[in-house]
Amino acid sequence: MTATENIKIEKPPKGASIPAKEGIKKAILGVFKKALETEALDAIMIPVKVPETESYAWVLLKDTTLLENADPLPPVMTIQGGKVLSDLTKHGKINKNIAAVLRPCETRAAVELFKLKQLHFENITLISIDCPGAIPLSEYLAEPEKSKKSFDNVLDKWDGDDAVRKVCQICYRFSLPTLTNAPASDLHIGLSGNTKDDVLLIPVTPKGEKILERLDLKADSSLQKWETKIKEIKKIKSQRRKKFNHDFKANISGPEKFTAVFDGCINCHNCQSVCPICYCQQCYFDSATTKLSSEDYFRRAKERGALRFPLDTILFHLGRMSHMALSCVSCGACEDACPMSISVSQVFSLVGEQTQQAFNYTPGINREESLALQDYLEDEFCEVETPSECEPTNSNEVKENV
Amino acid sequence: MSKKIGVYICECGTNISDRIDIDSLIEEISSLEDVGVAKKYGLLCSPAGKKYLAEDIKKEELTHLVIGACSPREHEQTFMKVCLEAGLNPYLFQMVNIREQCAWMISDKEAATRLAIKYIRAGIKRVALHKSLEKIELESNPDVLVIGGGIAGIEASLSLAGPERKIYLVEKTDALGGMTNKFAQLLPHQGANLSIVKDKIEQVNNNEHIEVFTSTAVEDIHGFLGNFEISVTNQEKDSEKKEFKAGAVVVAIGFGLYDPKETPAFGYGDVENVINALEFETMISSGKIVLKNGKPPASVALIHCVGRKEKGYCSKTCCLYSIKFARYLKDKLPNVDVSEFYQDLCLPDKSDQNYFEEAKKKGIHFIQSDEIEIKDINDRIKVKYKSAEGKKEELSVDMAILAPAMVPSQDTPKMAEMLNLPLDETGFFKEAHEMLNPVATPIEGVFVVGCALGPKNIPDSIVQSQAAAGKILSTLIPGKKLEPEVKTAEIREEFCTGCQTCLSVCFYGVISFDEHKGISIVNEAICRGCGSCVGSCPSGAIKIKHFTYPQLYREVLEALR
Amino acid sequence: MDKDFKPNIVGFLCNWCSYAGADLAGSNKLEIKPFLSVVKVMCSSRVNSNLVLTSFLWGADGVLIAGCHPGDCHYEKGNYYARRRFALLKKIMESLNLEPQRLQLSWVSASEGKRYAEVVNKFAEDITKIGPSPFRKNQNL
Amino acid sequence: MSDVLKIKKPVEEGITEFLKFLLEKNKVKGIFTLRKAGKTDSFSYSLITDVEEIKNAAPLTPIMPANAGQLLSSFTLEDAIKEPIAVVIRPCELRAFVELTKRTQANMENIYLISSTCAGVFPLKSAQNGKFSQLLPKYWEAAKKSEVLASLRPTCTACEHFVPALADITISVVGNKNLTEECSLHLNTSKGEELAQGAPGNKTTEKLNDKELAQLKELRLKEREKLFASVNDKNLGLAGLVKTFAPCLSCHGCRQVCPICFCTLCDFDSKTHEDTASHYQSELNQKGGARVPSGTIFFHTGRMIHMAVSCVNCGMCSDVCPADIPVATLFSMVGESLQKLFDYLPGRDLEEPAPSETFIENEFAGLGE
Amino acid sequence: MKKQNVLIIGAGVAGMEASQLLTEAGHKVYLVEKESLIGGQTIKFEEVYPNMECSTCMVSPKQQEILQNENIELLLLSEVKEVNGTAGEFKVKVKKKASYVSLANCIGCGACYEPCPVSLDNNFEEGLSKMKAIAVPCAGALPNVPAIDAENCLHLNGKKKECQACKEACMFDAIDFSEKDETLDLEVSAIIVATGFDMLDLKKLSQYGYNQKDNVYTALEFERLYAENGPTEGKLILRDGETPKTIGIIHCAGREEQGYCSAVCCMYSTKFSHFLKHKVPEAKIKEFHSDLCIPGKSHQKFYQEALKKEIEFIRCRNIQDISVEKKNGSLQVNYQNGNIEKNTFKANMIIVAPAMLPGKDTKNLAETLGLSLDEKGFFATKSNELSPIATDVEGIFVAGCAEGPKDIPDSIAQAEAAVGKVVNLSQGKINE
Amino acid sequence: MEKEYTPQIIGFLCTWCSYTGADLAGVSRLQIPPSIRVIRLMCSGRIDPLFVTKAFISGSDGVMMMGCHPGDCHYQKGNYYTRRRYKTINSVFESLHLDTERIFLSWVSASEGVKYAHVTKEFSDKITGLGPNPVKKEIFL
Repeated sequence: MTATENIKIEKPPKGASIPAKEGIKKAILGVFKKALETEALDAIMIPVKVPETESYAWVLLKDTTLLENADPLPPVMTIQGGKVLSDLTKHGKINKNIAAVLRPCETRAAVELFKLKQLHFENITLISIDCPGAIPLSEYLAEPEKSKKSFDNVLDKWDGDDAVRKVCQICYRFSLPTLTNAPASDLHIGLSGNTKDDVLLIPVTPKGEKILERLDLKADSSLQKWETKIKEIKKIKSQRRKKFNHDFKANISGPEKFTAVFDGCINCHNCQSVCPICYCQQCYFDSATTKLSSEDYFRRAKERGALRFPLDTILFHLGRMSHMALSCVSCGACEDACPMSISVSQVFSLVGEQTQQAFNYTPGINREESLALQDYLEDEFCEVETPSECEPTNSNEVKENV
Repeated sequence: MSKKIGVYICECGTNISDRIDIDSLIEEISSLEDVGVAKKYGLLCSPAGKKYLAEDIKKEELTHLVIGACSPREHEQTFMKVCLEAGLNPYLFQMVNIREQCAWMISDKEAATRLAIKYIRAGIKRVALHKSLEKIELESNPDVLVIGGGIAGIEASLSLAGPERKIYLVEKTDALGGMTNKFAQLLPHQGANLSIVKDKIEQVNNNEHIEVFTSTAVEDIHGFLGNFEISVTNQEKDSEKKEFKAGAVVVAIGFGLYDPKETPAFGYGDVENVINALEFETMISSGKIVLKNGKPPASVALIHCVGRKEKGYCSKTCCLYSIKFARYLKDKLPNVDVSEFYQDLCLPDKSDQNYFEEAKKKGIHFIQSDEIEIKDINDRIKVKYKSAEGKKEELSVDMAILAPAMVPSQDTPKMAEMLNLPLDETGFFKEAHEMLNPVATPIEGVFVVGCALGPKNIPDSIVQSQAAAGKILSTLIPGKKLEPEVKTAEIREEFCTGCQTCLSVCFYGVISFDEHKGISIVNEAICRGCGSCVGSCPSGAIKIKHFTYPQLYREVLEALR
Repeated sequence: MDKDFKPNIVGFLCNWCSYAGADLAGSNKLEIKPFLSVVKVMCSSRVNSNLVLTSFLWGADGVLIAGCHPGDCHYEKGNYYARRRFALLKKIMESLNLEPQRLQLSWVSASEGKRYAEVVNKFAEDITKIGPSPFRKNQNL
Repeated sequence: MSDVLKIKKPVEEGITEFLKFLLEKNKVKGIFTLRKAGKTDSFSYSLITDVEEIKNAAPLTPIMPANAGQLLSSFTLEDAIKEPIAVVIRPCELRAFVELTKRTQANMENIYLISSTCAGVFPLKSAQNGKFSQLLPKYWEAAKKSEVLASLRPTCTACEHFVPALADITISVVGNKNLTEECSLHLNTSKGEELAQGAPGNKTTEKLNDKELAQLKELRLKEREKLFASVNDKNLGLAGLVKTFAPCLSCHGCRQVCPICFCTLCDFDSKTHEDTASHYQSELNQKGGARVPSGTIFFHTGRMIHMAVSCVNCGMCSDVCPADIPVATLFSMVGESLQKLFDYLPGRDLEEPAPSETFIENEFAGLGE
Repeated sequence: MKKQNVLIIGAGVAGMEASQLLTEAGHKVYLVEKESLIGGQTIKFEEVYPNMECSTCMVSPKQQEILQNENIELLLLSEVKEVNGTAGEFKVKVKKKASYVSLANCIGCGACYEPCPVSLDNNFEEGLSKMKAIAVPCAGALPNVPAIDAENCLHLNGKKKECQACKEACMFDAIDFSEKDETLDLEVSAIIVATGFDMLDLKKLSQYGYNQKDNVYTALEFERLYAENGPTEGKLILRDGETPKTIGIIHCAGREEQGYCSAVCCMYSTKFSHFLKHKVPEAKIKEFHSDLCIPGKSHQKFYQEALKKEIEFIRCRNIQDISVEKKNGSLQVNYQNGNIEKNTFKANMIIVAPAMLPGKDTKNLAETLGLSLDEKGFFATKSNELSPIATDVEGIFVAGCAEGPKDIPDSIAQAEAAVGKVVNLSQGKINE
Repeated sequence: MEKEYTPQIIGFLCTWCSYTGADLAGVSRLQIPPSIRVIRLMCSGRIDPLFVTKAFISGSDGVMMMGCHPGDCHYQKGNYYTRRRYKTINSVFESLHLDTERIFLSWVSASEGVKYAHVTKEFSDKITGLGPNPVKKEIFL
């Protein structure tokens, strides 16, 4: 899994504008259809609605009739797309020219998985799309029609409506190319900020440019209006995030409150199994390694007067956090999958953000950057040993455009 | 099989018994599961103590042993030997440090006893989880691959070759000798001169135990200490490929020279009669010291430290060979005016100073300056410089000889990648340990010597080659098997996800990635057992023998009792 | 502050520097508080969140990791990784106010017997002041 | 006929008092039971060792945060517990515990088994909106009357094995008209009697209320038919299964909480069943499209083959499914037919070998000839 | 392969490296050391340049290995007195002074130090602290076994025959006053001389005003002053009780007189500055040097980092012109910089880096071994050979600073090179 | 139904009886349907029900399990388990309304070359009659 053939493009100067008379999704699907027909792409990986159901499944398709049920931006996130791409390419690279259509958080997960050698990028064009968030899975499953309506509404307004999941409401990384000068995706679909009459296809890497070329699309439309709008939304969401961090932290921090968050946890580990970053074959916390003798557990109960079962719930959550927080992309998959409605993605997102800041690392925005725990600098973190005696260091250069 | 753990507490004279209530300790722990024997003894490390212990292990048919005494750094080895004598696998033993950690550091006897009990309990619980480990023996090939036919490579080959050890000496050019081929004379260390080098080349060519490959490039090296597989191709004979095996590799690929053009201020390439040191050596060899116009120079400037600022290090040899040049000039052209422009005179060898003093006596000028610029003014070389007093001055000369910095050979990055060797920030190879292990590398069995490690003179290069030879001769002995570290890391295949984090954190190149299986592989033969890989693996797919999670957890649990 | 509080502190010491430093402290008969139990590891880089969190959640009042000073690692660069792993864990504890002061990293060299005693005593003192770990009595782990 | 200990208190209070007695009198060193944990409506199993903590015990609260059989397995996997404890668990949990013990994944030594005639539990979701307590009066009312409450876990409404087998003590709940006044503990074994020795309350001798139990069983069987009918033809067959499992996230939560799925590393989570890119490409070539990740239906059918014969219908799997797939119903259905086929009821007998571990030489005669 | 015995003289880093390697090669080693501990000068350093690695951490595993190595017979307090024979069959007489403490019985508990009534200058600590007539010279010394200073022991020198304080305190019966000096006869096939270096006595250079009273320190004194296991346990307390605030570090003391550069002083002086700046960030430090001799790929960076820390390096016109005087109770460095201006610098601490000299016994040893010395007094090595390992006597090799000033890695390389020569010799293979 | 259709059938055969039987059929020049791909196993007891399910889900039109007759197992009792496993698969498929007819168990001894030819032909004909396995067209598996 060698580094990508991407060459850095400083900043996408312009994009191709696609008319969207019949709605933006139709317009995007139209482009994909053409791409398949002209063999600009051999196949596309995209969410497709399973016939006669309201469910979306990820499908790698080349049959254009399947595109009829496809949705580049479904109202819910089923399986995290980064994880799906890893499932597709983990054991060998694809030798067809395919595209994967992912939300920004899914794209970033894909990049993290790439760094973790769980994914091949060869022959894959990553297409990211501006994302207004997703409806909580349980709400969608309970009332699909209503949810679809509220999602359409969200797509109109773009300001992180209450209808979407909590982490989506406070997500300010909803549009990739504005985050960084380094490429995460190859082609980005700009939605927010445009009139409903058109969609922007913004090439980010030569691969992305090549697709446009093959489709005879000229990247000649200005991005200004779109960028302005992105900035606006980003500002609103960042402020909301700030407030959230403040309020939420007060609610969950401290040993008592933190453990209380997980009072309802039943150790189903759904959060871990749907997490795109939790790539381990078997989670350490599901292994026999931490298992103790009954005597030890008994002793632990005696020391406390009572001991909750299932065992080691907090160890699992804290431990998982310590394993993946630096790469957490705040996609919210964990919370969607939690049968006990624990605000797990919010907790992880908060901790993720703060640890990532400490390492000055934003997961998934740069394929070339090394993983924080696979690297070190000789001079860094001197404050961890002598907090008073030195200036805190940041290990990396600032990489994210703020 | 049921366990029978023997616990022995050493009184250490009164060192432990004075400060720890050993009797109550023994009482407390003797009822623990699997504890068969719990006893105290006056001084276990004494000959009598060891004998007693060995006999007791046998008599009691102990399956595991715990000793509460001093630091394992003191006597772990001692008691491991006792275990061996008594027929008990020495890894089924745990040494518990109750002297340094408890008796000597805690004056409250009760508190010290309490802590000692914790430690002993932890030792008992831990030892129950110990697995017997066996030393493994690996066949090894005593032959050595030497890469680079310069003086370092030649010396390494000569020092190593013998009836039981074949040397493969691979040189990329068509002749042995390396840079020395370009030298007209050597610095007069201990009366040495170039004929020594010629002799050595002769010896190499006549040595039946050395196979010399010239015009040959190393294509691939795989394997580890004692078992490297090498393939080389001859660049001339239609890329003829050869494969052979060796037990160690000595990299002696030498150095390159800084291109003075990179610093335009030296005028190299622009100003006529500004030449570099190698070019001057050629002149000496030809015996004709002349300017472009065919006349001998009346005045010469020798410029030290060309590229030092840019490269960030002193090349050590330039001062001395510049002095050599100056002396040569004075000898050949008695009336010539010679000035040496230096930043700092670097004369670290004990005979250097004399050599320098003699030059001064011959009337050579030495000018200290940190700023030098060479210009062509009216077909004369003008050396503009800032003097030690801080004044701007200039000197016109007929000829200027630049002493460029020594830089890593251009083959260094490729070689580094092939052998998985790290480079340091100057671009030279990095030593296994800069202080204690100066010619070894993190990859066991691979050595780097001479200027491939950094700038140095010929004697130092030769010492390094001999040092590498010393290490190889004493570790890779024909017919002797290698005994690698026992407490190594081990991949639990079914749990490995192939993220290769462990690869990036291992300094010794022990872990490789099996593309086919999609998992990491530990080469236990060269693992040193630090456990960094274990610390880095989120799924616990690596374990480190003798320091497994369950064993450490046991200690933690008992610490919290 | 509970006068009778005797903290349980787990000290992960690297074999080459810190354990040797501890030995030196011992042979110099320096007094240390009897609250720390040493767990020897070959290198501080062996210590990761699994070990530390487990210690905390099983009731440790404090966890001390001690290794060679940066640059001095017996295995060349283990402690650099140890430092990063520690920084991450510390940050997580900070983010959640999980009493990060209960976790400490110290560099103790083989010659720093005195420093070892100081570090241990200071840490023991700090932990005694902070009081028992809330996880000690938490029934809902 | 068995000895019965009657404690003159509402059944929940009564059993709690009994547990307190056990701990106080050192009859056991710990009580494993449901306990209120933290926030309102949060219940979890706990091993209680301190008498003071008994006040938070909620042994009969109709909720099942995890199958206790699985929890007891994690407790006793390494070795048997050394000091006696009493556990209060539901019949399906007890059956799971027995199944796990048979497979050496748990150890029953030193454990006193207390169970109840079970009126079922509510889905976990009902305890998340803060209105859980409002459900309880209706629950006890229905229990008293041997009625089936529609809001229970679907598998509970259809459960016919609500009378515990192998329990040392059975708490009479279903159809017990007096449960608001008294707590009847049926001492089924000598161990049960030993426990009750000296306990507060009156000892009598009586049978479990067969009539009421039979009534409930009948109702439940009807519900069972209805439930199985709810996964109708539309959900079955290849096309039906595709629709049923369309929303599956492959989180494998159903497997994780399943007490019977005890494997350390599930085969379906191992590399064995991870597909290669070339597999997807050939799917793409053949079908024009391929679901990624593949193997959803394979996983579920495969898991059924692995464990449905031991399925105790506890319903945990459905409850944790984030995609609301009726996994438990399907497993019950498949499990029932498999269990009939092998004449096996999981957990009814500790000595009975699991069907996969044994065979009868002359069974299924003619097959394959 | 024949197993042959090798004599190694000096148990510093070079001697230890050679011993360890030779045993791996299957040889038995007699390691002769004149002191009662091993490790040489290196163990006196708190840190080594350029990576500022803790020296004890670095060397103590080696020391442990030496002590636990069954094929190394360590002869402490010993000197080679006589050598006869030729390569392959040297006959050596070694005089081993009595230590009066049994290495086998003593466990290093230190109970005997306290009761000893004698207090002496601790030479290991450059006289910066006192030690008893029975003691190890510093914490962490290896082997961790004391020796009795017979000259000063009241019992042994007869001043107070009845004093047996140490013996009474020892519970291991490790002290044996009846022990006698002994002479051992060894047969060895090869000899490696690794006797290291000494430092020029600063008292011989009057311009530095060194008198062991004022705050003028030799480099070695400073090494011990800041060592964690040193006399002040790493606390920077000057002789007058002050902490250093203005420090002058003077290079090349005695260079002119000796006629050579000692190769390591520039670097270790810079190390001192780094250290001082780390401990006393507000300290003002000036280094007075002539030419900076900092060869080695990583050394210049070390120097440049010092510059970044605002450590001032002053190139002096002539190092011999530098003098130190005491004016109005404070120290002052007089020097001339490049501008030939006379300057002064008031300092409350002065560190002087004296030239490295051949070990004190070099001359005697050379005579014993039949070796010649070079004009600087170091062991001379074979002429007309490019590497300075072999001597004119076949079978005798030199390694480390016995051959001339050098740093640790170069010493180790020489030791390893010497090992190679010995192994080859033992196999009948003679290079050249 | 398309005439061209040739089913794909996978047969899992134990090596001692059925595979030898199949060989015998070959040696005897008996006609074996070309649709059958044989996978040889040491014992029919090795036939993991998941092999069968996987083959089915992956688009095999029919799956055959073949082993020694009950009582004849080379490993004493492997095929008794095979029989139970077959019944298990069958029962699960039946409950789920999956096509049980596509899964087939037969005992074929080493001497039953004729039986082998017969049962394979019969099964192959049956599968041809059933038509292609619908999973072949299903992408949402």
